[in-house]
Amino acid sequence: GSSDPLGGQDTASGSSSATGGTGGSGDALVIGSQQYYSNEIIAELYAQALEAEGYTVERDYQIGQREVYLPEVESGAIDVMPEYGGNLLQYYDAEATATSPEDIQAALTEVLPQGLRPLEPAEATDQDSYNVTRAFAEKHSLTSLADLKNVDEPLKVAANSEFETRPYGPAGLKEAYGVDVTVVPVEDSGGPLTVKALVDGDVQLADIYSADPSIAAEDLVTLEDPENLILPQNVTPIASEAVDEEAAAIIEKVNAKLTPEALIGLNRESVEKEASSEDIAQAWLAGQGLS
Amino acid sequence: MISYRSVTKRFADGTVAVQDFSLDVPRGTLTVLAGSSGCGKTTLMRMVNRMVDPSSGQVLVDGEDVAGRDPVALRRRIGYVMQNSGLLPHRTVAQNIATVPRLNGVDRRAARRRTGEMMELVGLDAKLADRYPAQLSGGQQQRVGVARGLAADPDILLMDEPFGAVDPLVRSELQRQLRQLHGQIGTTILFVTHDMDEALALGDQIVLLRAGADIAQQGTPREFVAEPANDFVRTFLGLDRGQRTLHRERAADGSIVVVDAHGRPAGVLAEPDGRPDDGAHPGAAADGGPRPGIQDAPGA
Amino acid sequence: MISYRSVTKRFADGTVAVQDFSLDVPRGTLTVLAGSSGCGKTTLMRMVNRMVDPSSGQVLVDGEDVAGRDPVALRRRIGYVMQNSGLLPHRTVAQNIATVPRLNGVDRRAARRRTGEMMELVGLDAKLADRYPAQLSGGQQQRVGVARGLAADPDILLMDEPFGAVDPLVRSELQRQLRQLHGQIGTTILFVTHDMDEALALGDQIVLLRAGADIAQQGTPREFVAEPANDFVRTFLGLDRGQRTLHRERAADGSIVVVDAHGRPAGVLAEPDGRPDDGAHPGAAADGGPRPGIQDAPGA
Amino acid sequence: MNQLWEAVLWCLDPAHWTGPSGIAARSLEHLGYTLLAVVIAAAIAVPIGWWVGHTGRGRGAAVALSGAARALPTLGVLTLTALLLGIGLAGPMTAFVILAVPSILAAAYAGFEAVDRRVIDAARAQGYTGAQVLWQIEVPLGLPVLVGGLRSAALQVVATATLAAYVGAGGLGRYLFLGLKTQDYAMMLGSSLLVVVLALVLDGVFALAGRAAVPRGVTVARRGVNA
Amino acid sequence: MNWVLDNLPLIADRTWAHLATSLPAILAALVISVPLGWLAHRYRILNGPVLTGAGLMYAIPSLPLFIVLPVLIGTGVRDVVNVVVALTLYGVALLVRSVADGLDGVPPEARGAAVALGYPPLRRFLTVDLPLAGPVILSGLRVVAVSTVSLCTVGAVLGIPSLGLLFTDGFQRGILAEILTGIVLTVVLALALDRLLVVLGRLAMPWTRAEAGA
Ligand SMILES: Nc1ncnc2c1ncn2[C@@H]1O[C@H](COP(=O)(O)OP(=O)(O)OP(=O)(O)O)[C@@H](O)[C@H]1O
Ligand SMILES: Nc1ncnc2c1ncn2[C@@H]1O[C@H](COP(=O)(O)OP(=O)(O)OP(=O)(O)O)[C@@H](O)[C@H]1O
Ligand SMILES: [Mg+2]
Ligand SMILES: [Mg+2]
Repeated sequence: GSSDPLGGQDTASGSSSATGGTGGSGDALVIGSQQYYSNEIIAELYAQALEAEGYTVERDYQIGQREVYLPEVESGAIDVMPEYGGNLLQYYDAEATATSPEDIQAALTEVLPQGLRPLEPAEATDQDSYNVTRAFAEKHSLTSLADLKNVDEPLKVAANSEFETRPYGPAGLKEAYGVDVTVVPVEDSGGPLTVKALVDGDVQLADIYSADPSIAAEDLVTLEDPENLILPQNVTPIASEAVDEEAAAIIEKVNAKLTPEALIGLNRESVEKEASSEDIAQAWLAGQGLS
Repeated sequence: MISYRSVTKRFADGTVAVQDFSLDVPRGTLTVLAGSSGCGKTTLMRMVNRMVDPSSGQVLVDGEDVAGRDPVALRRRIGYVMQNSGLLPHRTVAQNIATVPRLNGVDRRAARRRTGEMMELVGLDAKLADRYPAQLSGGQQQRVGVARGLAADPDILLMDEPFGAVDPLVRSELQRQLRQLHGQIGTTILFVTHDMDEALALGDQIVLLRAGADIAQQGTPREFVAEPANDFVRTFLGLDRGQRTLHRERAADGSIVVVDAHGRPAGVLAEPDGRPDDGAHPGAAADGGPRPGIQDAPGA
Repeated sequence: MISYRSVTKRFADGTVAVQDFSLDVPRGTLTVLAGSSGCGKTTLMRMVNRMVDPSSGQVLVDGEDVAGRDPVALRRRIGYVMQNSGLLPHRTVAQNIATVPRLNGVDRRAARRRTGEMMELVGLDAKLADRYPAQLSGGQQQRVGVARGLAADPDILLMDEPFGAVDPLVRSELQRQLRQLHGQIGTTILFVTHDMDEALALGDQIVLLRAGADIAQQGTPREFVAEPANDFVRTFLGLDRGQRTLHRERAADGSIVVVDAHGRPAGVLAEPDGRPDDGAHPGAAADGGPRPGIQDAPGA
Repeated sequence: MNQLWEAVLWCLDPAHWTGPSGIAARSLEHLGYTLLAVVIAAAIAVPIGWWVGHTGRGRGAAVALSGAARALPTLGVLTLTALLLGIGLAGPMTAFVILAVPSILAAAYAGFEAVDRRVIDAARAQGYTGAQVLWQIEVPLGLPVLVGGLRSAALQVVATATLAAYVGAGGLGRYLFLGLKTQDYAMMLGSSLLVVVLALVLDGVFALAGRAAVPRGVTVARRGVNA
Repeated sequence: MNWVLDNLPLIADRTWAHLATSLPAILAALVISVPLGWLAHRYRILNGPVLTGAGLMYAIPSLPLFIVLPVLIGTGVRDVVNVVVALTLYGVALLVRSVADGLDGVPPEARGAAVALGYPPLRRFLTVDLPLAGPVILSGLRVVAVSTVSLCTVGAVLGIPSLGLLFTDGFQRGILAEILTGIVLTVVLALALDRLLVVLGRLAMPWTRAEAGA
């Protein structure tokens, strides 16, 4: 809205290019990414795929928050931005009721501002998920969020502070499953600190993005969500009018190959092998025959 | 010629530093303002170059009221030498001396030449030109201060306890040099001190002040010693404690030692030709002898 | 009794401040170490209370080498007075004076009594007891410094240019008092100054030093004036510039003014009975007159 | 400015003040973190600073140490310690202590260095032992400067203590991050205002302490009272 | 250390961005502090407000400042100008006091001498007062330089490029080497700048060496 202090301003994109670029030619496509390594990898996939087809691409990665980059996308300073369906929809329409990927995609087409369109989403998702340690799951025989109401000890969940206010946060959990939890805010978006808090036993539950390789690495159990409390977050690029049909097709071709397992694999390259997004993208695209 | 006409200075906090003060400082003389701490000496001196403006009364330089003159221009025509030399610590000796000529727009070359002359005049080794003040001894710093005060060839030189902070040996050397210099250049000098010995040694005219710049006595050094006007002057001279009332005593070698009332020796009595006095010619060379510098001083 | 036996002090940076210095300071005397800045006076003085330890040689107090004594205990037996008084700014006058007795474990009551005695001895108004040093004049601060130095009734009092920073008027008053005090208490005093006038006024014995604490002359004040040992001593006394070679001149009022070679008046010549000299009785009261303080000083 | 007004309203809303996560509790937590950090930093820095000031040794090392500590980016230290130590107060407290040490260290030795050497020299000559010089002269006379150092350390920490919430601890930073992440700008700005108010209060307290720390003899000297 | 070797271009980029943000802030802080410090020094009534105000500025948490500033000065959130302005404010907060202290500490004799010699006021300020306050201002500037370089990293939370991005990225990915690299480079940068200032100070104020040696 217009009272949003972060919105409505033109942003000089002077702060661009983490891994090179073509130096701001008029027809270059500007690809942005969130300040999230996994998002940057996806952006890099699009960038390299486009470059392989002869497009000139400028990279503008590691942008803090939706409130910061979406206005830039709206203003045309950024042409392609990898997004996540559910959260993006809620950003534009807090009252949205869609829960399935298809409904979300349809709703997005409606709510996105003039000049922006969502491209075909990938199968890969990266959404909030409630996780417990294997030991804790076995002790209380947990497989689903519904099982939590049988746990007699107080439950603490490590998550970003905004989790407190999200529909799938404590209030939603209470409503859908009748479970009480308190939030321990850890501001690393389900990163290593959150995982560490869970593994160390400081908390019993942790909100971790589903594509995070640490779920597998730490042998965590992701609790199922039979009530569809959590919105699916399929990787959904949004594109400006500068993105022609040919370019869109290139991006969608990448998306078509981006399965949940593929995304986790990419993330693992980044976290475990500490590889740069550039190298990860290059290797993966080559493996998929996309470069 | 400097003239004070009924000058009063009341500071913002109410202190009356100077009350109804009048004085003429004749051109070319060395006039000493003496008096103990806080009696208003510095205040009086600073009225001449408008560092302080009088609350009432006038200060005239060559008959013209300084109140009507631009302070900055006025100050560049008046040399000022202060205690601890007041040298600019971030400028070399040469730069310090050349300050006023440079401010007056004299070019670097000419200023440098003038600096050399000034250093020679005050007896400073030319090698010191590129040192910073902190690299000089106290006496050298004072010399630089004097050189700086004289560099723009001022008509008036104000000296505010210029030798207060140096070694007594160096101090008396500086005093000797100042007398000599004054004889050479003939600038009007107004000199402030709280040391009566210094006042007696230097002044053509001494003005002894009490608090509020009240004149206790004004006259030549000789008049001060011979005819102190009142008890205050006597005390200030040390006469009442017998310090300047002297007695003759014969020393082991036969010479006559002059001692004060405490038995503290003041010197050896000599005949005018410089030989030690054998005590046989009392009253010789009496009545107001020659001015210093004119007589060939024995042993000098 | 303090004895220096071939003492040398070489500082860490290589400066040799004192070279092979030997001296006896007899018990109960006031011995003055004089000499210009940097000649080693302070270094010598600080060897007595082990603030400085000699590089070689010995310093004996009452025949015992101080090197063998605990410095803290030693210092509490030796008074020390320095320029700018060195008072503790956060302690009152009374607390400052009581410092050493309190350190020695004297109880509060007794220390307070001692403080009162000391303040009286040095001529300080008892009302000042609860002031802080910053609330005193420079002269008063120096008196507190002396009182503090004497409070523990030390055998030895070290005074390092104690009057260097005060007004000349106050200074001569403090000098007078010190002589008087010394007559009263008989403590051995080692006094440092670079002012020869002060040395002549105070010392039973004067030791004039050149750089490296090389003794230029050692003797009584009278011996210094009458028989300066060499040119250095003459220069230091101002004799070579005629400052202490005096001439008689008759002033306007008929009295005899004694002037130095520059015509600077040194005082008025008087007969021993204090009347101004009419010039008729040369040589009267010659040969080593009475010690100060014994004779009734005229005007004192 | 509208935003600021809403932030003020947020702060003044009594509903926000109560409860275990109310403003009152969070402010106390925040204050607690700040004081704890300053106390720990003082426990490290004051003895070192006093030792440096008293002996005159190791000054170069102390200067270098505080320079390096000042250069350490708090965010970096925080993320590093968090990864090593996990959630809770240990990580942020390490960062805050590192933040507070330089000011306190510098003030501790500068306070001693500001003491007139002649006073100390005179005291030694009277027979003060090293310890007596330290406790009876250097410590009381150096105290005002030290309090000044504690004051600026506390101000720096109180502002930075918001970062404790980044790794799961409490304090006013909770509101800051929650407001930031949920676009509740009234909450975010409001909590910042509260931090500034807390800083003002601390500043005032330290100013008073600083005044009380000046020995009377020095106060009268400053006022220029004369006999 | 593999991470470092594999990411040298990235590190160079971040370092460069870091300098490009902090250097202008340090410079701006100096330029702004001199007149403000002069005001605080010259007018006693302004002394309290200016210095207390500056002190309190330092108590504003940096993160909200980075976010609020764009609203106040009308720039985009990701505009480097925001961070430069915010860092400048913090720099001024520290430096104003140094400037005021430095000017207060100019020996009155030197100032009096300059007046007596007939210096016009502005020239006196520029060629006497300011250079003599130089050593104190320099020591303040060194603190400002070091803490600005250190503080600059906070902008990373908003995605403004600096070495701080190595912290946020390393934190998310759990790469200790990346965080350590960021810390070490920040410290090295800060201390190098500090050294540079010392050397520049020595060149600009040759008399300070003379005083130290005397
Ligand atoms: N700017 C001022 N404001 C208020 N009072 C002042 C000011 N300057 C001087 N005074 C006071 O005026 C009186 C005379 O001061 P002045 O400096 O002229 O004395 P002085 O004779 O030069 O003393 P000294 O020998 O100590 O230099 C003193 O009482 C002093 O405190
Ligand atoms: N701690 C020290 N380290 C190195 N040199 C020193 C030290 N103390 C004194 N000196 C040097 O030793 C010499 C004698 O110093 P001392 O202080 O004894 O002289 P002084 O006669 O007391 O001089 P002043 O009259 O200036 O007080 C000087 O050259 C001085 O610089
Ligand atoms: Mg004066
Ligand atoms: Mg000495």
